[in-house]
Amino acid sequence: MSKIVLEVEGLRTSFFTRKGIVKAVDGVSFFVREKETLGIVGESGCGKTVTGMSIMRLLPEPGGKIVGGRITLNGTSLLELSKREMRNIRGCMVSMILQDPMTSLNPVYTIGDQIAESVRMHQNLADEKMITNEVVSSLRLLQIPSPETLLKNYPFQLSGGMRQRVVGAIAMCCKPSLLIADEPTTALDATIQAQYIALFKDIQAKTDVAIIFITHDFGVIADMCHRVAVMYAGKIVESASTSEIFKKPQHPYTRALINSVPRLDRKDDRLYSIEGQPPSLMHLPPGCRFCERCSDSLEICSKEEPPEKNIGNNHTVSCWRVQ
Amino acid sequence: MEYLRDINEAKIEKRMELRRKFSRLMLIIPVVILALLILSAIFAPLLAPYSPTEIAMTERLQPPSFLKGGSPKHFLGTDSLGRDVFSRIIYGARISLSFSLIVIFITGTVGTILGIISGYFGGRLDSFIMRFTDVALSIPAILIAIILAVGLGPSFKTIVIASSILGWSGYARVIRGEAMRLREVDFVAQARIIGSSRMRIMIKHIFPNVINPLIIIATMMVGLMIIIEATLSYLGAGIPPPNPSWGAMVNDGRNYLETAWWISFFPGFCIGLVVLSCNYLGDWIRDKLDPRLRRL
Amino acid sequence: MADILLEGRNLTMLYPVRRGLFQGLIGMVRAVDNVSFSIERGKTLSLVGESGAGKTTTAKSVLLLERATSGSVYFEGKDIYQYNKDQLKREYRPRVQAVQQNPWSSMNPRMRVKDIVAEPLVVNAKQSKKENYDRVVELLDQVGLKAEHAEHFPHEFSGGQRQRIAVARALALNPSLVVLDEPVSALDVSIRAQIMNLLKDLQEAHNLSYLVIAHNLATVRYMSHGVAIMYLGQIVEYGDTEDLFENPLHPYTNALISASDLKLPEDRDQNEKEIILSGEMPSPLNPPTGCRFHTRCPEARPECSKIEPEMVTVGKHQVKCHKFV
Amino acid sequence: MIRFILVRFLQTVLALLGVITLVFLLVRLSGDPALMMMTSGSMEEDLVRIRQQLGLDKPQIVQYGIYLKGLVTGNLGESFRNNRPVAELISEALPNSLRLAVSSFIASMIIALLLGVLAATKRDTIFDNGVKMLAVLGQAMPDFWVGIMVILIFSVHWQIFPASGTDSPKHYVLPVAVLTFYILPGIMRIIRSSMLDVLDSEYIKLARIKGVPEKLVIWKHALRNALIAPLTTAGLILAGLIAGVVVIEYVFTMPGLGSLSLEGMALRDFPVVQGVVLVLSSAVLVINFLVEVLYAVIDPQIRYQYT
Repeated sequence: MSKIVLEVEGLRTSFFTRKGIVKAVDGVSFFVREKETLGIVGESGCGKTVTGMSIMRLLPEPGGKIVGGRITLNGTSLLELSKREMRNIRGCMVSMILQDPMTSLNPVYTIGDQIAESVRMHQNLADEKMITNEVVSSLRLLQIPSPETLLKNYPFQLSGGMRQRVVGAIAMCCKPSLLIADEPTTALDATIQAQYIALFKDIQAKTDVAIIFITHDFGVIADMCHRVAVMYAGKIVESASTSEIFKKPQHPYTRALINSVPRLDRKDDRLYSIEGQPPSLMHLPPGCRFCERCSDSLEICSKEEPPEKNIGNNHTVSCWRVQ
Repeated sequence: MEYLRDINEAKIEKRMELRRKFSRLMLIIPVVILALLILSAIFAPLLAPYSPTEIAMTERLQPPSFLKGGSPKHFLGTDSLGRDVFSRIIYGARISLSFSLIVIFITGTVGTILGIISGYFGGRLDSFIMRFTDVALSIPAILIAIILAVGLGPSFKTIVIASSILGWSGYARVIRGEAMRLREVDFVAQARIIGSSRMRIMIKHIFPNVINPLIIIATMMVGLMIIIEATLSYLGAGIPPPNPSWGAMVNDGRNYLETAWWISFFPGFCIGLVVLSCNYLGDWIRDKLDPRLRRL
Repeated sequence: MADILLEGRNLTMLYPVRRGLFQGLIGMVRAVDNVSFSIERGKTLSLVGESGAGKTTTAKSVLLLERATSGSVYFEGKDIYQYNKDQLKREYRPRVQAVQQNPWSSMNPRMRVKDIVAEPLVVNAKQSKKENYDRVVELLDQVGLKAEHAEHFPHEFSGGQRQRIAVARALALNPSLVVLDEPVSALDVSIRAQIMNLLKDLQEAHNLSYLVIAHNLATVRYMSHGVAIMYLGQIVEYGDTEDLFENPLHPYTNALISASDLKLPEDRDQNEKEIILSGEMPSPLNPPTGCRFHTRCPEARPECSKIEPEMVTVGKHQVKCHKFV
Repeated sequence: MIRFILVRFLQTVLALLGVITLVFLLVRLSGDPALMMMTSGSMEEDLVRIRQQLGLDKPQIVQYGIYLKGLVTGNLGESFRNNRPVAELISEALPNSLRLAVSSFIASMIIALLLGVLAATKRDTIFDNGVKMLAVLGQAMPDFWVGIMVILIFSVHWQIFPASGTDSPKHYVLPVAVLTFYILPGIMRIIRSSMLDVLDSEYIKLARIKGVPEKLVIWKHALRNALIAPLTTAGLILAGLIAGVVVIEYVFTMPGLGSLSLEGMALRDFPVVQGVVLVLSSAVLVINFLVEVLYAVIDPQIRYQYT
C-alpha cells in the first residue's frame, strides 16, 4: 500500500449566520493515498465543497468555522499551523481547482503572470528565465498547445476548456502532493469533460499526486475515481472502492441515487425516484438524516443516528439496516 | 496559532439574538424622528408657538431658553428679525417634505418609464437614452438651478424644475439595468411563448420586478432631496425670504455667528438628523428588499 | 404513415456579428445550418449536442422567439411562417408551449402560483376567473401538487416543485407540443428522476409531443423516441433512439456516447477504448470547410476537409459522414 | 485603443453640443434676457435697443447660430454688471476653484481608498462599522452647515484658521477639509462595496488557494478589479465635487467660479452665469472622457474589444 497523504478525522465545520448555525459538515472522516483518487459525491448542499474548503482552511469569513476534528497532510496537522505556515503549504503541497473556469481567473492579469506568481512564491528560483521555464512546463503538463504564445493572453481570450486547463496548470505548477478538484468538469461540455478527465489520469500517472474529486456526477466517478465517499446532509453515509459502490451499494441513499440516474447502455422503462427533499442543515432531525426519504426505514432510524460500520474491504456504511 | 477553535454554540446563538434585538431597537429612533417630521409638516399651525414670518424687532437675537440669559418664551431662540427659530423649523419641515415628495414623484415616474423602455427595447434607442443619462448624471442640479434662478427668480417652482430636469437620470440608469437583466430572464421568454404582447410584458412582468429598486432609490432620494432644497435655498436660488426654509435659515445666521450661533445651528442640525434617519431607514429597506443593490 | 405533428424544413439561422463602437459587421454566424427534423404526434424528439451546437436556437425558431433566416416550420402540414400575427396567436402559439431549464428564473417572482399557471389562459382564452382557477387546481393535481399551493409564491418551493409548476403552466392551454429545454439539468440528481417520470406520464395521458433539448445522452435515451445529434449548427446523425444508440454511426456520436456512458474502467472490453476527441468545437463564425467535424474527427480522411458530406440513410437512421456515402 | 479613444471623443463632442443647447434653451425658457437688463428708468426704446444688441430680435435658430459661433471663438459675451468679458472673469476665478477642487479630490481619493479597502477586508468589525458611521454622517450633514460650524469653531472660537479668502495656503485648510468630508462618503462606499464583491469572487479564492499573502490578494489581485466600479460612477462623483465647490466657495467667501456664478445669479447677470455653467459642464464631459480612457487601460477586455 502506498502512503497516506491526507487524513481527515471527525471534521466538523459550521457556519454562524444571522439566522442560526448551519452544520455544513458534521463529523466526516476519510483518507487519500498517493496516486489515488477519492471521489466525494453528493447533492448540492451536502457539504462536499465545504469539506474541500476546510482542508484548504479557506472558509468564507466571517461565519465559516471549523469546530472540531483533525486534518493531517503528510504528517502535518493543518489545523495547528499558523496562518503563514498554512499559506506556504497552500498552492504548494495542497492545491485546488474550482468549478467555474469562466470566473476563476483574474481578468486583469495575463495567463503567464498568474502562473508565474505561484511559481515565484513557492519555489526559490532566482532567475526570471527559470520561472518562465517552470510556467511553460506546467502548461505542457496540462497539454496546452503552444504554451509560449499563451503566456501573454488574458483569460477572456480563451475558451472555457482552455481556461480550466490554465487553472489546472496553476494548481500543478508547484507539484502538490494533494489536489482537491471541486466539480472541475461540471461547467464543461461532454467531450471536453472527457478530455479533462483523461488529462488528469495522465497527470496522476506522471506525478503521484493524490486527488480528491468532488462531484455530483456518477459518470465522472466511474471514470476517474478509485474510491468513493457518498455524502448526505453533512455526513459520509457510505464509502468504498468505486466498483463496490456501483456493484454492491449498501446504503439506501447510495442505492437510490445510482438507480435514479438514467443509463446510456440500457433502455429503462421507469426510473427509480427519491421523493422529498434533503433536511435543512439548520434544523437536523435527531435520527438518521435520510430517514424521512428512505423507503425501508426502521423505527430506530428516526430516533438514533446510525453508527458507521465497516463491512470489510474498507467498505463503511452508516445505516441501521446493515448488519 | 490554531485554526481550530473551541466554540460554544449556545453562547454564539445568544450573542446573535442580542444583536438582532439591538438592530430592531436602533430602528425605532429614525422612525420616531421621521414621524415627528411628518407630523410637524402636517400640523405646523397647531404645533408652532409663533408665526414663522412675523417680525418682532424687540425680540431679536434672543438665545434659546435652555441657555444662560435665554428667553423662556423662545425654546430655540430668535433670529435677527426676532422670529422664533423653533416655529420656523416646524414650518420648514413642510417645505422640505413637500419639495422632496414632489421631485421624487416627477423624477421617479419619468426615470422609470425611460429606464424600462431603454432596457427592454435595447439597441440604438437604448444607447441614445443611456448616453443622455450619463451626461445628465454628471451635471449638478445646482448649476441648472442657478441658471433658472437668473430668469425665473428664486422660488419653489424654480428649484422643483431645476431638480427634475436632470434628476430622472439616477432612476433611469438603475431601472434600465434591471429591465435589461429581466428581459433576458426566462420568465419573459416564457411570456412571449404564451403569446403576451410587449405592453403586457412591460406592465405585468418587468414593472412589478423593478418596484423594489424603485422604492429603494426613492427612499434614498428623500434625504438627498432635503439636502438639495436646503442647499439651493441657502445659496439664494431656492425658497425666497421670508419663507422658512431650513437652508435659508442657516444662511440668515451667517452674519451672526459670533453673537447668535443658534440661528444657523439648529436648522442645520435638523437637516442632519432628518437626513440621517431617512438614509438609515433607506438602508434598512434596501437590505430587506434587495441586498443586491448595495452599490447604489 | 406516421402522424407528423411538426416539421422543421431546411432551417437556417444567421446572426450578424458586430464589433466595436461603430458596430461594424464582421461576419455572420451560422448558428443553425440547413436543419430538418420532424416530430410525430405523442412522441419525443431530442436535439442533442454541446453548447454552441445550435440546439437552443433551433428550438427558438419553433417557439417563434426568433424566426429562421430561411427554411420553414410546418405544423400539422401547414407552413406557420406564412401565418399572419392573428393566425399565429389563434392557431399556433397556444398549441406549442415550453418548459425552460432553470426553474428559478422561469417564473415571475411577483406572481402567485395560481396567476403563473393561469397566465396562458388569461392571455389566450377569454374565461371567467372561476373557470381559470378551477383549471389551475386541475393542472396542479396533474403535476402532483396540491390545490393550496396555488396561493403561494414561487420562492416558497424547491427546484423540483417549481419545475412541476412550470410543467403545469405549459399544459394549461392543452398544447400538442411542448418544448422542453434541458428540463432536468438544473435540478439535483435525486430530483431529476421524479420530473422525468412525471413528463413521461403526462405524455401518455395527453398524447403530447415533446421536443427535448439536452446535452445528457442518458437522459435522452430514457426520454425520447427519436434523436438528432447536432454539431456546429448541423444535424450529423438522426433517427430512432434505440437504433441510434445500439448502432451509432457518426464518429461524433460515438465520441459523445463514449464520453457520457457510466462504465467502470474494469468493465470495459479490451478493445473498447474510450474515445477522447482532441481540440474544441471551432467557432461558428468561421466553420471549417468540408465536413464540420473533420478538425476533431479521429477517422478523418482527405476528402473530409474539402467536400461537405450529404445526409444518407443507413438502416433505420440518417447520418452525415463520408464513411457512409 | 486609438479607435476607442476616437469614438469616445466624438461622442463627447456630441454631448457637449447637447449641453450647450440645453443651456441655450434654459436661458430662453426662463425669460427674456433683455427684460432682465432693464432698470427702473429704462424706456421702451431701450428694450428694443438691447434686444437688437443681443440679437434677440432675430429668429431663435439664427440666435442659436450666433451663440454657437461666439462659443467657438471663445467669446462668452460681456458681463452686464461691469461690461468685462466673461471669459476674462472666468479665467481669473478658475485657479482658485481648481486649487480647491483638485486638492479636495486627491485627499478624499486617498482616504477613501485606504478606508474603503480596509473596511471591506475587515467586514463587520468595529473598524468597518466606524467607517460606515463616518460615511453615513458625511452624507447626512449638509456641507454648507458643516462649513459654518467649522468656521464657528476654528475661526470664531479658537481663531486658528481664517474664515474667508484665498490669500495663503492656510486659507485653504478649512474649505478643503469640509469639501473632502463632503465627497468622501460616496467614493468610500463605492470602493468598499465593489471591493466586497471582488473579494467574494472565484479568482480571489484561487489567489488564496495559490497561497498568495493576504496583503497581495487585496492590493494586487482585488484592488485593480475593484477600481472599475468607482470609475463607472466617476460622473456622479464629479457632479458632487462641482456642487461642493460652488457651495464651499460661497460659505468661505472665496473668489472662484462658484462665487462668480452666485453673484451673477443674485444680480441677474445672465452672460456670466451662462459662461460659468458652460465651462463647468464642459469640464465634466472632458473629465468623463478621460476617465473612460483610464477605464480602458485598467480593463484589458475593453482594450481588446476595439482592436
